[in-house]
Amino acid sequence: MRSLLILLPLAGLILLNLPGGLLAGLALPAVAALAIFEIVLAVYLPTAAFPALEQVQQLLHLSTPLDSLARVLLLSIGIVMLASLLVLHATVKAQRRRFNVANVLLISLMGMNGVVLVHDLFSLYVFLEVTSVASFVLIASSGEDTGLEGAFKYLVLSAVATVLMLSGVAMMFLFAGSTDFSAVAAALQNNSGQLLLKIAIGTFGCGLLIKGGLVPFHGWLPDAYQSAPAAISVLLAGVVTKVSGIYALFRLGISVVGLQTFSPVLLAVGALSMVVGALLALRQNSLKRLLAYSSVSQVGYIVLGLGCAGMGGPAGKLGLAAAIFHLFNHTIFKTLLFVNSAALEQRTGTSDMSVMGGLGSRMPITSTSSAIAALSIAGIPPLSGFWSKLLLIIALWQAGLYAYASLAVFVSVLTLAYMLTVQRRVFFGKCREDLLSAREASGGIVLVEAALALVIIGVGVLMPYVMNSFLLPLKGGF
Amino acid sequence: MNALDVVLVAALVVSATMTVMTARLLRAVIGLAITSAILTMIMFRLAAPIAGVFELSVCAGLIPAIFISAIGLTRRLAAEELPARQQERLRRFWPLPVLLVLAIIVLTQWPLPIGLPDSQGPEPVTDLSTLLWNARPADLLAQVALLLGGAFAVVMLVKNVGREHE
Amino acid sequence: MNNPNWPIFAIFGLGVVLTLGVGFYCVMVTRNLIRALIGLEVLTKAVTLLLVLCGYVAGRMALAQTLAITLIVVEVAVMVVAVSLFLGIFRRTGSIRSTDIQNLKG
Amino acid sequence: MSAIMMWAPILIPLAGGLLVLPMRGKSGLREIVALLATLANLVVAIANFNSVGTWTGQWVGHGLDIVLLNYQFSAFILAAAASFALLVCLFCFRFMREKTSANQFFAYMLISLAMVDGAVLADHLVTLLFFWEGLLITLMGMIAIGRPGAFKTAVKAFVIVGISDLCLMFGMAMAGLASGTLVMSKMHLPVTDAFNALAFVLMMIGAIAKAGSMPFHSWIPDAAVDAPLPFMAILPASLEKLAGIYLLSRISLDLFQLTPESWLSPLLMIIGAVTILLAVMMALIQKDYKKLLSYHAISQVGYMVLGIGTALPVGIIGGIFHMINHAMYKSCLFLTGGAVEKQAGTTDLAKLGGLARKMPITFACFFVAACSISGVPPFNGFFSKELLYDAALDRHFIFYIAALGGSFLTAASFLKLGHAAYFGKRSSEHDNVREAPITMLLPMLVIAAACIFFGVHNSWPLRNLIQPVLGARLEGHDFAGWPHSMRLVWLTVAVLAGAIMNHIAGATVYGSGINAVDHIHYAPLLKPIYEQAERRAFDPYEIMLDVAAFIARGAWSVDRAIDWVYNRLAVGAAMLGSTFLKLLHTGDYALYVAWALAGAAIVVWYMVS
Repeated sequence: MRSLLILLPLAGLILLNLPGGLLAGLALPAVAALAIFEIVLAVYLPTAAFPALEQVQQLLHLSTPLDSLARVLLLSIGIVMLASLLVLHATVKAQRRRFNVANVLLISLMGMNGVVLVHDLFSLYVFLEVTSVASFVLIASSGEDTGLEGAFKYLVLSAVATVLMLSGVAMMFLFAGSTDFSAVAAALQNNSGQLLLKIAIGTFGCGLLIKGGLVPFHGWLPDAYQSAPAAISVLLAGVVTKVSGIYALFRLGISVVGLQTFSPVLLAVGALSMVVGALLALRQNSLKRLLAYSSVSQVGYIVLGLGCAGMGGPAGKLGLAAAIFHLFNHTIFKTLLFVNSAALEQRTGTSDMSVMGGLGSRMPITSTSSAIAALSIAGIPPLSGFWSKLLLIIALWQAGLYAYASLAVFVSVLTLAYMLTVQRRVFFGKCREDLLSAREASGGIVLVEAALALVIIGVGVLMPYVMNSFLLPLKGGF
Repeated sequence: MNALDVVLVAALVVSATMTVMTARLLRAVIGLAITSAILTMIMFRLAAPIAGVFELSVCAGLIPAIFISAIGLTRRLAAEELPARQQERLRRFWPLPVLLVLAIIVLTQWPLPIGLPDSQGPEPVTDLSTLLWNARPADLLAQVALLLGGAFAVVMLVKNVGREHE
Repeated sequence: MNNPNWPIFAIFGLGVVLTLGVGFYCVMVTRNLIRALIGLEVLTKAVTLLLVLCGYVAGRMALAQTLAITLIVVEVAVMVVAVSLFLGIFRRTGSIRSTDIQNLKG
Repeated sequence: MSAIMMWAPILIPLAGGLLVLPMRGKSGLREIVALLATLANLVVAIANFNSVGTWTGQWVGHGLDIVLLNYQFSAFILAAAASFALLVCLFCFRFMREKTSANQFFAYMLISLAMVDGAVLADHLVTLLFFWEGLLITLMGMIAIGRPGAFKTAVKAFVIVGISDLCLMFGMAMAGLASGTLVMSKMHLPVTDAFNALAFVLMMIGAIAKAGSMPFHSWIPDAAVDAPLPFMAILPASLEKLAGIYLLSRISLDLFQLTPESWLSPLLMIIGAVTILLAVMMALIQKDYKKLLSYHAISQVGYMVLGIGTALPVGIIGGIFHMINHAMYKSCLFLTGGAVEKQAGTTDLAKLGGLARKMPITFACFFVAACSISGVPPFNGFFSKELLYDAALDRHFIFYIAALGGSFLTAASFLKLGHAAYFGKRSSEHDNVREAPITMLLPMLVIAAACIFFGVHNSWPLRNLIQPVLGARLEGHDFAGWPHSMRLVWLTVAVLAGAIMNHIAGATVYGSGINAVDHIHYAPLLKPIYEQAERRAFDPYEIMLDVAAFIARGAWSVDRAIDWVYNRLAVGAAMLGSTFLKLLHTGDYALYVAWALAGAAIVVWYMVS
């Protein structure tokens, strides 16, 4: 069944581009259908539905059972892809570009699904590359100077990341004779003191840190997020960097290397990202750039949780659960914030906050959902972000990492500060005269905003259920 | 240590250095092709003939062709810039050979305590086509997607520029 | 270091390290976008060599060749996208200098 | 006790709040729903009054459970909160009708009530924190819907209360670490060692900041001007005082064992005394009805903190008694302010005057409440203050002097307020002012009557509500009835008489009520000598008042300095860091590659070594 997640996008891609353009009109519905299929699969995950499909399963050698982490990611991919599509539908009117972007979205979808599903280091690299290539094209798809600039910077940094990762893969391959997760994990166990393997873990990890945009590997991220078209920045910030950087880091730590080997690195990098990202977000004029730095900061929290998980013990388990929970929450609220920014861009033609103001009464749903997301990201109860941060801080505290726990609390104050600045500059105050006629964004965007805001509230309120049914089962997962 | 190996490695490093340091872009691209050709020889030496053939045809043939066409499209600018930038390039690149020599000295005089694994027994599957087609199908699908992605990049970024607002 | 393949690993490993150095130096220092892409290509060469070398030393040549071929295909696709981006930048800004694509900052 | 009854005080207002949130029209349905919700809440609170029970919910594990505890103390606070919410709701029935954001106001008010109920019922630190932080949101929301520009004040309140809540969170974590449990009623930590003492101080900051004590007060006067008036009556005047002082009592009595010997006791008393004096100094010079009241809302907290800080039974009883009394008279005062604002259209004392004739019932309520807050026998404030004087004198006479001085200035400022608003010359534009409508009068009358009842018949609240809180620590005392020390009563009466004389003198000199304390406000430091000579008769008095004015100015600058620390210093440091980091991001990808490689080098070096 899972193989379909890789096969169907590719099949769709080929069908859409049949000579004559017979099915070209179905591009957007096709991507939407695949995204919904993915959400359903992530939630229900049927086992052995059809024997015929099981043979397809064999074909791609995806036999390892799917853990909760992968399911959380599949769910996130589906949700964000759907959101991005609706924004695309609302913001891009030219038929040709819409069709092209939808095709590249399919490639991106396939790449991300592959990253989540494979259990082979080299395949992981190949699918990361698929995702990245799709991202480069998508970022530049507007044809604007800034889009090209952002995409080029992303490409250079991503190529450097590729080199680092592949060097790591090659050296692990040297010892394991294979690139399969389990074989590499066994080789790492048996040759624990080897210099080359230590270097390999370091370079592979650093490659993923570049892809995930952690400080000091983050240079490309704000430029790419800021310059991407509205629908694409939703996708990039929502899942692409999380899947290609953070999820792969989780996978590397949980399934291959063992988190304890590099947990101090993760803690340091996570804390640095948290602080630097939040500080940089304080003084930005571009809403999208601010949100990008906020992503750096929040991803820092996730990596901090992962580092805490490497400390082992019950605190480590709680830290891992908190990190995964925050990963999901951040996906939702950062997607929502970027959709808000898309709504504002649709009505004001810019994402520069210095020309906005007083839009709260004119765009009630956008402003309300934005406030909910902002409060959630700042960790205000009872919204979803509060719980994941609370669990994270508790885990850090239990693990004896008092300094990191205090830092996490301190950064949440900074987060609150810059998020309130956004609310004030965009939605309150005096409205500029040329924006007096601004109205609420179009239907698709409003729908996404409302739905995601409900998810934030729902996850926050139903926290115990989410915790027990989705996150804690992970304990058995590693 | 085999003399041929030393020559091959030296040729690789020297040609790579020339590639990045040469003044004209076209020569740099040709240098890249030569580097690829040397890499192909190394691959033959390391008993990887099929990968070597790929390297030769794709990296010494296709990729330089792509670069050359790109340079052709921007030639006017490239030619204009040349004299003005030459001085600057020299200033930027002269440390590279020095650094390389230093690196060679350091790495040969103080070798890292690198250990290699013991022999791991015979390879389970030695047939290349079986490996490529049956053992790693996911990689193949990904390659298809990647090439399609490249095609869309050309369509969207090169072919369609200026026709957006039709 | 008692592995019979050690001399081969040492000499080609040195080649990999040096080529990586050349590539990284080029990417960081040059101001010409095409030359930066050439630097990335040099880096890929080094990595391809490392992959083949590791396969050779581990006695896994078939798998190593498979991986190397895949790597080459990926390389082509990435380079096509990179050159497309480069051409886009050239058309929009009329420049091939990296100093002219520093509008996003701060 | 059933789970339903346990949860009802939280869920009923919460449901009501969510229900009224979308009701935007002027149909009155919203007001009726809000009234019904508060009424139902009061009924539940009374039904729960004598029952004791706990409710534990299995939650995420790792020691994080939901634990609620309904016992004598929490039931008392719940009933009080429910009564005030009902009365303020009734008041708002007409007051908020025409306001555009009335739906939000009612919703926030009801949700605040739910959060306070939850915080009071919570017996687990994390549960407590949940409701405590929830209160922060509604606080911000309620201020933000005030007049245009109120958002800034809302943010200020949010930042100040948020920072103190962070302290609370740290304190909770430390207390949990020290005691090995997060269940409040199972903690009995001594405060002898430094770790526990620090935990106490941190949690205390959270509690007194919610109550509005200095130095966490500076948003309250701003909010008084910006927020809708009933907000002041419901949150800073009653609900937050109830919650804050409740938590302070819980911390001092249950979680930690505060003893008079500990250094924390003088610390609390000093905070209390300083708050009393500085805030009342500020109150004295205000020229706005609401702002004057708001500084008193801060000043009176000082008495409660002082009382609990004595760690003596009489002080704690006095503090809690003062808390409930203050909630009554201060909400009554704010409601009279609301009635005046609604009927006369302004709260600027310079424009008001002579309203006693036009609004006799409002004035009567004001009179009762003002007498209460000034500590005039036999109103309720008198009795709680006498208990506090008793406790303060027992510890050190300096605290007694501070408390008594506070009373003097309180009385002086209320004489000024009453004179300026209700007597003196009425401006012509207020000739048509009429008495407030019955829905606004009724709450005031009820509270005023309660002020008298709690004073005259103080044995009922003391014996039934407050003294049981202490349990065994009461050591058989009974503080009901007339104060046992007549000497202290006479001193109080003397001070009040002094305040009246001061007012008469001031009003005679300056010719109007509003300027009656100008000799304190504008006391000259270097006036021409003959002016001094003209007032020679008052000389010794003037000197004293000069000092008072000096302190008043000092209080003003301390107030601004605290403000400056919040607004400038912390923000400035962050902004500097931000600017520096921004300069590093030049937009050059080569630089970013260099960072990444440097980072990778460090990581690899770490992995290898």
